[in-house]
Amino acid sequence: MAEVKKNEEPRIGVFVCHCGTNIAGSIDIKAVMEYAKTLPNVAIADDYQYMCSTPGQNKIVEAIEEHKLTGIVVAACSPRLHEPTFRVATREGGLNPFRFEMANIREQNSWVHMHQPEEATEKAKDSVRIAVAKASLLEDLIPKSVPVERAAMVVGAGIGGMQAALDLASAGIKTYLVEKNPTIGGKMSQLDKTFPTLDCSQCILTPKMVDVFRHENIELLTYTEVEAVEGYIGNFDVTLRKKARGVLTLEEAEARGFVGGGCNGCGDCEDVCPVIRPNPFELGMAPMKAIYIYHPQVSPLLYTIDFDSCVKCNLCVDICGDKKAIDLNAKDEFETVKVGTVILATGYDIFPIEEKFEWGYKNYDNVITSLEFERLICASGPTGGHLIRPSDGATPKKVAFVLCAGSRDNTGVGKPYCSRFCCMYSLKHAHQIIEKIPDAVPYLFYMDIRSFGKMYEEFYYRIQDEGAKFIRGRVANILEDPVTKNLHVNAEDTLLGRPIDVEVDMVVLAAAVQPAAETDATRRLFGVSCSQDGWLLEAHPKLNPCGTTTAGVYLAGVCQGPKDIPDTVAQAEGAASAASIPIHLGEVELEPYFAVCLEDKCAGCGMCINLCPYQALALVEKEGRTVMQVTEAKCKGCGTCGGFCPGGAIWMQHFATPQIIAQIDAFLLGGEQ
Amino acid sequence: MRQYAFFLGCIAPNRYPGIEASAIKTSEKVGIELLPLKGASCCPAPGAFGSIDLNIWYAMAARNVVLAEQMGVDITLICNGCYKSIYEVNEKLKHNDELRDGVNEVLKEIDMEFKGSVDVWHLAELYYDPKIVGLKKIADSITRPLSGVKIAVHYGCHLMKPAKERHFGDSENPMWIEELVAALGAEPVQYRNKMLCCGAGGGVRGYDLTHAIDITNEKMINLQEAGADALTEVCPFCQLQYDRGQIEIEEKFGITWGLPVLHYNELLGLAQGMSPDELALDLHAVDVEPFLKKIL
Amino acid sequence: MAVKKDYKDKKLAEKLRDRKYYIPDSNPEFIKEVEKIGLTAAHLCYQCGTCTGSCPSAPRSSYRIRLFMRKAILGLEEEILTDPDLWLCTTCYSCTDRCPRDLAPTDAIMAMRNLAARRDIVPRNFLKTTQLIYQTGHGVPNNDANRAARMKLGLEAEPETTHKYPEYLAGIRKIMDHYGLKERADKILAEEG
Amino acid sequence: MADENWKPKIIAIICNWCSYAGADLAGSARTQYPTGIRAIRVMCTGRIDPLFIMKAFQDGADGVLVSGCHFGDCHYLEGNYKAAKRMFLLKSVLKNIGLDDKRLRMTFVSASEGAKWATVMEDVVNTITELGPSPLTELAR
Repeated sequence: MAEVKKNEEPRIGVFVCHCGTNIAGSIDIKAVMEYAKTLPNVAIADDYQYMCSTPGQNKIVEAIEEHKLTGIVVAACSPRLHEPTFRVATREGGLNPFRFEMANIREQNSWVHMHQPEEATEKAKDSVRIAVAKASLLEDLIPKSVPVERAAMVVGAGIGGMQAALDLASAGIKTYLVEKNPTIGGKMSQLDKTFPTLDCSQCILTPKMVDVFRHENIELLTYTEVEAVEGYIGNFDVTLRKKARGVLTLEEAEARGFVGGGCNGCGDCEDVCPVIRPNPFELGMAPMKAIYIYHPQVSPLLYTIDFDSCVKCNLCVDICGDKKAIDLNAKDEFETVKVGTVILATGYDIFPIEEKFEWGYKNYDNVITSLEFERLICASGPTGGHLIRPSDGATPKKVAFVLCAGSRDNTGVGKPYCSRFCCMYSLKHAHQIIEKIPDAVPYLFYMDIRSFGKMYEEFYYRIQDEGAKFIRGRVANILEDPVTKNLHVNAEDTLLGRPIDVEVDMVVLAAAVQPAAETDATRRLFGVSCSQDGWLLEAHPKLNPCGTTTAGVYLAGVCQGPKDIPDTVAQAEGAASAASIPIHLGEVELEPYFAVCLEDKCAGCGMCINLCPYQALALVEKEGRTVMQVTEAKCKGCGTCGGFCPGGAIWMQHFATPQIIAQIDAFLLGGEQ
Repeated sequence: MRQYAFFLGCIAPNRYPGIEASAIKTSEKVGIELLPLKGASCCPAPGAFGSIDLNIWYAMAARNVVLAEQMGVDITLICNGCYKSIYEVNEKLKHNDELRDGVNEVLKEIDMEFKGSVDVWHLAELYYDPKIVGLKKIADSITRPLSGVKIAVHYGCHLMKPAKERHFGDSENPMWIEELVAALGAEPVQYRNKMLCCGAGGGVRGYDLTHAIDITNEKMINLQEAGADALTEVCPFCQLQYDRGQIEIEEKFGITWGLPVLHYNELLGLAQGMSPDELALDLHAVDVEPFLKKIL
Repeated sequence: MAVKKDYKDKKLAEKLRDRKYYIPDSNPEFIKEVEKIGLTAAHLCYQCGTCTGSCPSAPRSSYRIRLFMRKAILGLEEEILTDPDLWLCTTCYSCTDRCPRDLAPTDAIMAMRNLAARRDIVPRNFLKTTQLIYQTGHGVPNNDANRAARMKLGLEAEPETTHKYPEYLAGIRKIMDHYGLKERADKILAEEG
Repeated sequence: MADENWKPKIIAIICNWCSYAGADLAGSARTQYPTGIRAIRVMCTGRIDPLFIMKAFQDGADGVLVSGCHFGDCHYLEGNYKAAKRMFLLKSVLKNIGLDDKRLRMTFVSASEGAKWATVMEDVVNTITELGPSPLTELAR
């Protein structure tokens, strides 16, 4: 690397990008370039159609050599997009990559001032001037490499989390799979059949659950939540709260000296437990004891005590006998594990559709949600797969399906987005009714049937052929016949152009989905942003759909936005691949933005110590003086200490005070006054 | 005593004076004093005026609000049509500078200015609000419980909708007026399609009477199914449509319903011991006698 | 533009009239006017039919609020303003409460009525109500039978409104005259006979 | 106002993770807003030394905007709290030296709030335009 000598006069190269017409459409590129040439320290200014292309980058490489440049400025798009690209070019030209500065004249200029070319051009000149001022003061920085822990964590063990964990584990990475519920499988385990193939959800899910349970590289942590997160890519310290389960596994029993003890899932405890409460897995449609498993096929087959409802009568303890699997005095336990990367797969909840009063959910007995329908039609569900009307147990013959129930809804009660899988599962529900109940007629009230996936449109065709009735109109309201408890579904058949009142035995609301309740708390722990609707924000909507802006944290499944099982599995595999890369590399480079103590200026006051959120700073004795010292590996470069130091003794690399002041001065004092 | 400017509207004072009389007497017993709002006019009719020019509607309604602003008291009223005009225009002008400036330009010609200094309440909501009156005070005020009768409630559209511009919450299946009815000792009954419009609004009663009373008739079918002894509402215009509408239904469709229709104030008056004469119940088109027999 | 066939037979000409929608025949400004008066973003309607499904008038007439929204977006001004169904909205606001796009179809209809009124298309009963208010301050004024009943109740014969204080009528008339409403109503009613 | 052609000089110092990303999003969505503001990127609003802002005013800035993540959303846990505290104190200093404290504004714009960023831009430009040139402008010359 060509060495830039200290105190050498800065020689800056400025490159202005047209970005096709994206920038050149509203900014006078030539004017900006000519202006750049007049700025102090600028040795060369040039422009190009696409600076990010190979010829564009070559311009930088060549100019560094030819003009003996000490710093590069590219005026183009957002540094959040192409800063890494141009840093590589800067390095290839022989300069330290941190001698590069970007002027954002696209996202924050040409695109937002499309109809004000003159002002936009002036703003671009200012941006270049500001960037040149900073570039003139940039220094060589050496990124720090840190080793990456050979372990990963997946939060959430639905189909997305399970797939990601299996992929990571099969790639030889120790994987912690954390699930808040007592069992894995997520929403998919509540489904009966899956569209468009109609294979049974349990049949394809259970083998994966067993794989997860048996995989030697997966440490399954059910009934566990993330409590705290520290560290950074390669070195996350995640503290887990293992909720008091009250039931010991075989291993836990052995650890307590009860060899041969622990829960073997026999269920004797459940038989004697006197407490009866609704089973959340069956959406309250079946009873459950205080000591419980959701259903016989759960993985792991391990009982759990709900201490909110347990009356501590000890009957379970007595019947469990020598297995000594039950501990009614169990407390939450905490464990901290170290992982290199993390995948969030926290899934979704059903929107509380009772808030849409017009459809009468929870007010009318025979209005149910799609998920309730799944349980009622499922052979292992509370009715053994017999679809019945909640009001009287009769078999419904006419069933209305309300699509977009709360989706595509801008009222504030409801969700503005398309929930993406309701059309398809409602088609499947229609099929299941026709298949199971002779003479049954499903009525699907829809606005658009969005059957966009592979073999989906064909599935729509098939269900139409099977006899489902499609009514293009959103359901206005539902009224209950007070005597028969039948329901009158009011809508307009918009194709007929007439109001329609369909009397049905049962209504199924394809309720919108929303991020799982814990999503927000979890994302804050990992420093991940969310979009306005609460779904977790990917690093780039098209080119980086699995990553987040926090290095080392990735997304899988519906937590990033509604998607069906195939898409969830695909994203999970993508996230697993992305999360395994740093682990396989074994080390990652951290941006060298950390704080440096200027010891001759440091008065040792220690004001900065408490400001640091990462405990990266400490006071030490050096040559008889007390001065601050930075632990570089802990410092994340936020600059909170540097923004406060009364003596100006903290040098924030790449965002140093003289550099920022130079930018301020360049804007306000430089330029045409 | 809390004081309110009493906005009368048209139909209550000019067709069903019993509503006006009962409002004054019943409210006094629960701690509300109704002050005359001198020189008030029609609200004006939201259907007629709003359809022709919303700006005139804003200005005329604002004039009525300004009368109360000059008195320095909040307005209360007993009609949903009036509620739409007075409440909604008051809120709109308070929150939309452009509308307010436009209205004030007109009001300047008659030396008035809309300031936005008062609020507007339906008397029924004051009755329901525990901070003002509340169910307990209503129940305590009655001397003749209306026990043994089933009473259905018609809320009326302009009171509840658009829900975003009101503060009553659920406009699909509200229950608060039923609670007010239960406080009188009567049994509130639920019926099919409770929130169906009376059919009169938007100028439709005058524009196409047959159409309007066909909607009314649908309501009557549902009410009979539920076995209601009477229908109550908080809107004289709805009352007119249900009361006189039954005569029109008889004339045009040959169907006789005979369902008494009483404003909630009239019911409250009866429960507080007012006599049918004090309420001018003989002015009702549908005979109220059979209902009175059940409660007196 | 619609094909002009110029058939001599008037009846035939009407029967075979070109019914295609041609963009140049429409008024793109119409929807903007509707939005300005109705204070609602009517162009965002996605034609789901929740409004018509909620409408108490739709089941007993050819009134379709969704179609009015559609026609407004397409700028079919003429067709809308001359449609007698426009006046069948009872303004119950059920459609507004349920509209998933958070629009106010009722207010859009009111705006369309306002625009019709600008062309002097207003049903008589609407105008008559305004005339009564101009004369008495009330859309439903007092009468002798009612006066008698009022006195029996211990109320004054005239309520505390413009009826008792007719001096307030001047202000009301000034407001209505500001918009020339009385004059227009008189004119339209006279023309209709 | 001194000059018909006067345009305010406003500098924004914004954090990389939320507000800068939000501003980028406004761009992707082509949300148009006034051109009057120049932004400087820092990793976190916690980095912002009050001296930067004093320097900007000394240099003749008519307004300064500081924008970061919403509370609880800071990429570095609590840098935005620290910044908010400093800006709060700084406002009283500004008042003491006779500058209208409306000239310094702190906002919270997340990575998904492109539309909000545009509103903030408009708002700040309007506020500062209304206030007119900073009384320190002459000093800066």
